[in-house]
Amino acid sequence: MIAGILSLIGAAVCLVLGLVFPWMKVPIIVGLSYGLAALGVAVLMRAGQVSFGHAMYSCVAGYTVAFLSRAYPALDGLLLVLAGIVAALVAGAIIGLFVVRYREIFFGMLNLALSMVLYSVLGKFYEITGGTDGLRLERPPFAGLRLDRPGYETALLVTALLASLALGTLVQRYFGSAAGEALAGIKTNETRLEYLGMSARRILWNGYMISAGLCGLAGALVVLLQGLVTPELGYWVRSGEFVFIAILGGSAHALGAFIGAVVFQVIQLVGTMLLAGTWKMLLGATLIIVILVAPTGITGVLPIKRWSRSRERKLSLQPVTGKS
Amino acid sequence: MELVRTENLCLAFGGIVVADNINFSLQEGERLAVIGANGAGKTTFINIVTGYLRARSGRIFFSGTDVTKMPPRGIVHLGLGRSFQLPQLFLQHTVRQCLELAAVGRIGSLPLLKSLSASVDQSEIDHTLEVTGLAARGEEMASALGEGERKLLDIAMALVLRPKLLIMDEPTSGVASEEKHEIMATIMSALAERKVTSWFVEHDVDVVTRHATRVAAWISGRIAADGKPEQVFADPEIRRQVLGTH
Amino acid sequence: MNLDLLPLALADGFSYAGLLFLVALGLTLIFGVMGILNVAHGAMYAFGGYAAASLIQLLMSRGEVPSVVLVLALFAAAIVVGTLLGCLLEIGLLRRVQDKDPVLQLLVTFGAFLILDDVQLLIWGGSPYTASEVTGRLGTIELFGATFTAYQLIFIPVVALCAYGLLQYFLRHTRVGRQVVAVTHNAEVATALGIHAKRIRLVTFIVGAILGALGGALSVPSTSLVPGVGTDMIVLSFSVVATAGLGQITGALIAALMIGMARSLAVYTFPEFEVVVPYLIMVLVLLIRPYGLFTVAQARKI
Amino acid sequence: MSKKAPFKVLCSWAAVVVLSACPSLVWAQTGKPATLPLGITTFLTGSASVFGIPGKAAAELWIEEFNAKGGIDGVKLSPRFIDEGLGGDKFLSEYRRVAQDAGEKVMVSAISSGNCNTVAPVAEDLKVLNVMWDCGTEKILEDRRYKYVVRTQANAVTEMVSTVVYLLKTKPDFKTIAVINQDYAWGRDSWEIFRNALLSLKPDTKIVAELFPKFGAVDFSTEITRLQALKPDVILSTSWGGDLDTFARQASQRGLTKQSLLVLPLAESSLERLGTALPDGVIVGARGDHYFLHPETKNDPKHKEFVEKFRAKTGAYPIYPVYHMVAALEGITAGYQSAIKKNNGQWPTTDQVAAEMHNLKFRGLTRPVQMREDGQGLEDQLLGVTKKVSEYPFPVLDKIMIVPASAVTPPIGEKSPEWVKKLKPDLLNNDQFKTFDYGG
Repeated sequence: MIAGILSLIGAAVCLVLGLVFPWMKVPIIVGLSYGLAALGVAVLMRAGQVSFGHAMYSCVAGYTVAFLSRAYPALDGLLLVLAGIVAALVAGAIIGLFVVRYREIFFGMLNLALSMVLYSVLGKFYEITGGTDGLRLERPPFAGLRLDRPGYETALLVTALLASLALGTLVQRYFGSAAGEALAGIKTNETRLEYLGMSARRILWNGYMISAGLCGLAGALVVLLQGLVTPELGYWVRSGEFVFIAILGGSAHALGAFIGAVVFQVIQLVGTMLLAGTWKMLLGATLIIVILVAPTGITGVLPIKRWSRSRERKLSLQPVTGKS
Repeated sequence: MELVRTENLCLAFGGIVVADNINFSLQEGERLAVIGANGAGKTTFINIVTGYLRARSGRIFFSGTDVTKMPPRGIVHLGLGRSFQLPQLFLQHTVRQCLELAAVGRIGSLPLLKSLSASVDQSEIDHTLEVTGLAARGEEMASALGEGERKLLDIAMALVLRPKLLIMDEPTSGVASEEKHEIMATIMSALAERKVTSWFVEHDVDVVTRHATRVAAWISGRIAADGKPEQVFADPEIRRQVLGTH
Repeated sequence: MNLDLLPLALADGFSYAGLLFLVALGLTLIFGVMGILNVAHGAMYAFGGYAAASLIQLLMSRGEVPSVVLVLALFAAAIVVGTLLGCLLEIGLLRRVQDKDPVLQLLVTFGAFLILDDVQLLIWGGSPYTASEVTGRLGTIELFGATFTAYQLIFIPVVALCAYGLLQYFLRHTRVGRQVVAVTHNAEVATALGIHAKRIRLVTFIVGAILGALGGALSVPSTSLVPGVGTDMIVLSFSVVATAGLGQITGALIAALMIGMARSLAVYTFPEFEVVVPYLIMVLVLLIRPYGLFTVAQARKI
Repeated sequence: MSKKAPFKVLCSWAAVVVLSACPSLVWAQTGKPATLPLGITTFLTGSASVFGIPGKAAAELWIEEFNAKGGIDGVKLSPRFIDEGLGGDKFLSEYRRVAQDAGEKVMVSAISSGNCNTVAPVAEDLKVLNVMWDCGTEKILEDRRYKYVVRTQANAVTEMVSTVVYLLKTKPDFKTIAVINQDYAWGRDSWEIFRNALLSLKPDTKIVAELFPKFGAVDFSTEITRLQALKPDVILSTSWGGDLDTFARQASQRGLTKQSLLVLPLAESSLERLGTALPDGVIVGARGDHYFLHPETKNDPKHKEFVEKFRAKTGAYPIYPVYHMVAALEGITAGYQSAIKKNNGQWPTTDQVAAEMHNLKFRGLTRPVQMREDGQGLEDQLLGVTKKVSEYPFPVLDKIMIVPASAVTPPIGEKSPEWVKKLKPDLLNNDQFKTFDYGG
């Protein structure tokens, strides 16, 4: 429950900051989208799998949003977000069928390769995709309202916050659920899963869809925010940043991804102020330190892990009869 | 009735024949002990029967169904449980969570949304913990268990699936000999209580004679002798080759 | 495309493959022995290139320099960079994560890459570096009615093949080489046999790093280095290595040729696909043969 | 939390409505500020830092001197640099951080057409003056009228049409042309304009190949082999930076330059780096009339002094982004000064300055730039052919021609694609095209 309260406080803080300092809205929305994407990556990390190509689902969703909105400028922002998620889910479902047969480095690399295919194709077919400069889209109506920029951004901010809260809770519930436990089982012992009558691939496929959907949502939000989508959204370095955040936050608790995202944004802000062009140095250093010092990430070392464990149990496997 | 039947089962790795045209049958209610030197093909045969390895030729039936091309999970759902020489546990889960997973397995792979709210009969799990003597360790991480307890948890997970047949690969290996009998006793009573047919690989003659109704002795991919313990152990060839005694 | 262009396309693909192979070779060697997929390999490439360019510019500024010296300078730069960065990374970093899960090891090298990438920017800044003098010295060759630089058409492929031959000889016929192979197969056993696994890992990593740096160094005479060269090179050489199968040396050679040829054919037929080709090949191969063209997968023991 | 959610939704939507009601959070202008912050976006990382870093150096150099001389009516400029190399959302976040920081400010953004596309509508919404200082795309100002967004330099149309003019004047009798451009908006759009202009001025030209290797490609061997097989009379490349360097080098190494005439409209920015790699007779452009040996202003003290200071600071001769940066800063300060005059000595509002910027004549280091009501600057174009001389370790420009922007820029309200198709060959007989020989 403490985790829940923490996230609510966090959400409130974001909202206040965004309303008081208008320029903060953009970094906060970007940060939340990173958090959502990293949450997706963290889901797979539960199964011990790390994808270095999940930015491709942000990209799929982003371009879906752009294409739709350019075709039907009157389409509502919320619908566009939904469309983006659906596109990512569909892509995830299809690609998932193939990649769930792979593990560890091969899993990571195949995802990487697929994302690079998408990245290169989007960059190439200029007439359709606008090439590496991507596609611009006009500000769509949002939740039925025609908003000017400040209002529009606030709306996006609120949407991002609510989505993060809701999905964070859902994913946390999933972690605790039967499917989630089985997912974690893939990390430790697939043979046993098989001998318990479960299909590791199917379980991983479910997790893969979830992660794709989350990355899709993240992409859709960013694209609506900047009114522009470019292949960069799917470049492997961005996937790497998702992984970075997920590792930083740890996959012990859904909250981790968002904590990681905050740290990431702070590093970027501080970095660009101190080191100008060479801020990525800080990222690298942080990543290495985290892996050396706390490979399980922030939520892995914080007591929050224990709360969530006890919480998972209550959430998921309620006794039908008798004691727990 | 007949639980397992194999017809002309063959498999070879490279040059080495690990299953040499095996025709084998196991009846409900039997307690089969499999003996044989390491590399004789005991585990390989189990892996083939449980669908982990594909036979090069031959067919396998489990309680009447042809399972020759079935993956392990399919056969498991038909009522075949299995434990391993090296216990296959979820070391990052607690003992109880391991059993909960097994219980989920029995429900079968659920669609995602259902499994979010899938609930498990805890009383069943508590009971299994009791009969396998793990009741006290329920909230421990599986990684914290000793070798003997790991064996028991390994078997307990199989039991939660309520199998008709439980195949145990060396349930007492790596356990101090004084513990062996105690562990075997626990397991066998648990099985007896649920009327589970058992098939276990075992080296210790005492254990075998005490718990088995039938013994199959393996020599280089073949069943060299099969029958009542006293008969099999009477065979000098078996004594020499399998037990290494005269 | 009409067929008389085919030989031209193949010639291009050949020289392109040479460079690609050098880089991939280092990557696959390191993975084979240490089980680490070294993202920082891209930084080796970039540093090797920039160092070579600086060295050659330095030499040129000292008046007339014989071509041999210039060529040797390329190798010297690569060896120095490879050794320095290799030691730094292996001793300073990889040793500490040796027994961590491979993905974490990969991420550590990713972190190292991010740092090195910026260090390179701090040292050499943003404007392009080159050493085209070398190419000029080696002259050109008329082939199928087109002019090629001897450097690209002959020198690079020859170096690549030599590197391959030398490495094979090293692994098969030298003591250290055999030890490397032993460690590859089973580090524990090797250690039990009294092989100093630690040293072997270090040696391997340095050799791999030098190969990566050499790839960069040999690229400067024919191209310009700009920030970010490393980033693209990693994924490209990844696709070669993965297509071949991680740790497959001969495989990498064949995969590099495949990708090189396919790429240049694409430029003649479907230019739009030029960039996509390597990744397409990798995906297709991995879908059909999960562990790459030349790897045999083994089952898990239970 | 599921219980709390509906309540949250309520108050959040309340917030939305409130905020969309009030016009938007522009900062009330309170007289003369202590300093005037300039949000300057430039490439500090990535391949485009070949332009970005000299641009930054130029800004620092110029602002330092300008402040020393007292700034705008006592108000000193304080630059804040933003890395365009961050790309996409990260770049936008940084831009917003500076643009929406408390107090008045002017944004100088951007180099990349992509980033100009991103920031232009944002600046307009935030009512912050944004001066596009180096990006080429003409679409932004043609598609929409901006109150707060201006460009203090020429756009792609001016640049490409003048290149066509120069090509046809120096080599009127060619039959075939091939293009090899970077695969992104600039490479594609500039070719689009060039092709249409060329075909309307010389309809019988045959286009034998259109190659778009990926942006930042490190090897053009295959493309060059193909061009050697095709043997076009003219090869156009609007590439820049590492791509251009590599292509030019490999082309001359492999004798492509002997076979075909190279036309490189952006090569002024590579001349010094390429050194002797570039043979004589290659057509080179400067995206404006920027050249440290500008025939009219090379001896002008202001220009001369700046070139020397810049060399002392960076060790290189200034290239066109340097001139563009100076032009932007001169433009902004000129805009403020004339706005102050109109405002009888009072510090002007952003709106007043923005208005000034739409009708203003100012001079950077070379010929003056005339701003139009649509916010587009009219900047004359300088082209020439390379020539090796003893004074410099790299080729200089000979047979220089300066094309007046007015003759090669679509009038306000005209859309470039149509206008370019309407070009008439008699354009070439325009007597305003001044030519100069090296040393002349």
